[in-house]
Amino acid sequence: MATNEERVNQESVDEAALNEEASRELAAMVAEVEQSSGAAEEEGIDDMPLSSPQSQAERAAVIEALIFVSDEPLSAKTIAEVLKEDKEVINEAVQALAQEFNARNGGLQLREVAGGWQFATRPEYHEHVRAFLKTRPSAKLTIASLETLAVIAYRQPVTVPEILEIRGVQSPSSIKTLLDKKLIVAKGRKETVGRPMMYGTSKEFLLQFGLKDLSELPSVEDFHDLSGG
Amino acid sequence: MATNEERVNQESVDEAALNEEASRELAAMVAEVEQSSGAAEEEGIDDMPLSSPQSQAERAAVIEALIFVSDEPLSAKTIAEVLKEDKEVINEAVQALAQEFNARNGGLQLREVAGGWQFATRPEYHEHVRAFLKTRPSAKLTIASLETLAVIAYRQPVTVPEILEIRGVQSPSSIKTLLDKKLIVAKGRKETVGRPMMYGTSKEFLLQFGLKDLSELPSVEDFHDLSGG
Amino acid sequence: MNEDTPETALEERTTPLNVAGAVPQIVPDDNTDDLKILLGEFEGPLDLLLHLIRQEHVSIYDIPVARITDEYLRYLRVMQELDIAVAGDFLVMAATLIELKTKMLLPRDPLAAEEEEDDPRTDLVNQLLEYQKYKAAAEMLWSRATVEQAVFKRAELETDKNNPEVAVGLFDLLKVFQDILARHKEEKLLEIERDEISMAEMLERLRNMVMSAGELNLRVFFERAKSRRELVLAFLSVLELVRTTEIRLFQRETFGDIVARVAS
Repeated sequence: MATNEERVNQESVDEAALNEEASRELAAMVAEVEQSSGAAEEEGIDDMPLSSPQSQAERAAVIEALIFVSDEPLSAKTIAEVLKEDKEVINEAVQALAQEFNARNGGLQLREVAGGWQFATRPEYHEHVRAFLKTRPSAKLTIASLETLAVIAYRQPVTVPEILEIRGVQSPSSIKTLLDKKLIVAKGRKETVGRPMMYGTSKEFLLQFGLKDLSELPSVEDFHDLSGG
Repeated sequence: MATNEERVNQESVDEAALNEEASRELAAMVAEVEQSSGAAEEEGIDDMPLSSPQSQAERAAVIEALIFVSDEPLSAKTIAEVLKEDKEVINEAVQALAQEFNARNGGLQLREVAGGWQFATRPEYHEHVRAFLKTRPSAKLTIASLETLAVIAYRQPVTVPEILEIRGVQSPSSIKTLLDKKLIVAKGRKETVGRPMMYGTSKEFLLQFGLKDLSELPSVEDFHDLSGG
Repeated sequence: MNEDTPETALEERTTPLNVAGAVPQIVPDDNTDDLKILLGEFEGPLDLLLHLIRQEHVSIYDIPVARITDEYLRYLRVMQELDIAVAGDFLVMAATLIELKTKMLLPRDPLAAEEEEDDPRTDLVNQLLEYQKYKAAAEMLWSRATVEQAVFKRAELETDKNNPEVAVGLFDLLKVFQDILARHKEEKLLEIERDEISMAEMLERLRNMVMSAGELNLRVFFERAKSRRELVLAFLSVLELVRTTEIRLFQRETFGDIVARVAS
């Protein structure tokens, strides 16, 4: 490279040293990952030759990863086929892995069920797991609730019969959910037959969607601007 | 935005009463609908009294189980809430658990990503995992999209004209791609001519790029002239 | 560094032309079905300028404007000879460069203090320096994504299936609302028409299609509809089965295909 450019770059070398170190580390990982996936992209996975694990430790690690990503209990036979190894070798390796893993006495166990191996939580902790699962669905909405919220956001203030009219489906439980989550608020009654309650979005709604006020809701035009380009 | 604030506060006074009324009304409607259709969108949260874990080992095990069953990275804060324990205690416990788990050097790792903890396979074993799952690496973003994403990540919240100024090219289709992939989200409007929409990165961005949080991004000022060499 | 970017993985055409060290390419656009011209490896005028500066071995802080402008224009001319529509942003930069070149040729104002005089190149240099940072940041992101793609999460658990949930952003809200309005319009039409398949039959069809494969791309299901009315029924039947939790919906991208699965 030209000398004058080097001179210019000199000042920034120190500042960038740390960054460069991190870059090198990342580059090494990328190289490792790319080596194989690059080939996969071009040749297709099926005819890609796959090496068997080198050491016993590597074999155990690969087995652990496979059982983890499998959506059903994984048999030693299947693992042996994937790794192109002898079934007996794999069988012993899984047994050893299970023994090691379970000796940790952690919250997870590696167990044999329905002819295969899977990771599962230990029953001792199921009380906590159940409690956790119950508290969980907070930030997320069902499709029904989302639709109802969309109608309320863009048509507020709006009554339950009006939402029914637009969505074509009953929404009381969705509205209750949205009220519970404080995403919408009651806005008084509409002076019409039956004086139905009107709903609108709340301050919490603005907060959760990062809006200063309702005028910041994206409009159809915003959407078209992007699609157009 | 004083007037806005006022309006919001004003609302909250009557809100409580109105909301309560609305809730009662809806509960009746929900009951009615459920009775007739037999199906319910069950979204209620039952608060069950639950004992905190007794020992340190038990605490670690419960944490391990919770992280495993969670379908997204689980924050120390959420764990602390579920176990009704001090956040700092839980934080230390998770760190210790991760250290212990990762020292095994197995096929799995316990790692921090997108503000939470998650079990995942180690990248070294991706070849075998991919062969087993019969998946290919998903399509990569184009350079244009990556550049746009980089500008958004470091300059958020940022508008389309501001991105144009830095990149020197129009990026509407890149922005649409990034929105489609949920890597960025709209962050409200900028109070300037035309009130353009502002964009920022999403939780999905942290997930897909394996970042704990935005502070883990190397400083953009360190990227001096890297392309010079 | 350009040579290491992912775009080079794209199939290369052997065009005899080689301008500014880069071969122009024609590639399919990811977002549309159109072909787009990849100006060599350049993502925009700043990218091209950076390349020229590097190629000419000159300092970014002391750009020989005349030389670089000539190279830049030569590049655009080749594009035009190839009958390629050069993006507007490239032309804007060309105008800027020519203006800059002219300013550099003008004699200095003898009345202005020598050190105080503004270098007309300052704005461009700052723009290039700024862009360069984000270009490097984009490469860093690319590396991170590559590593992250090699990390796998656990398979789905029974407990993940509690609710057909969707994570929501602002634009989802808009999209959902537009969909509902479109649906609403269809329903109005529906009241006039009669005959054809009934809702019960449509529900049965959907059940069968999902059950037989365990999973069904909804686009496939919708495409079977022979009329707009059938399409509406198809859509409603999906909503119904989601409501009764017989099926669950997945969507990997915001506006991507939706897949229905049997909820066990």
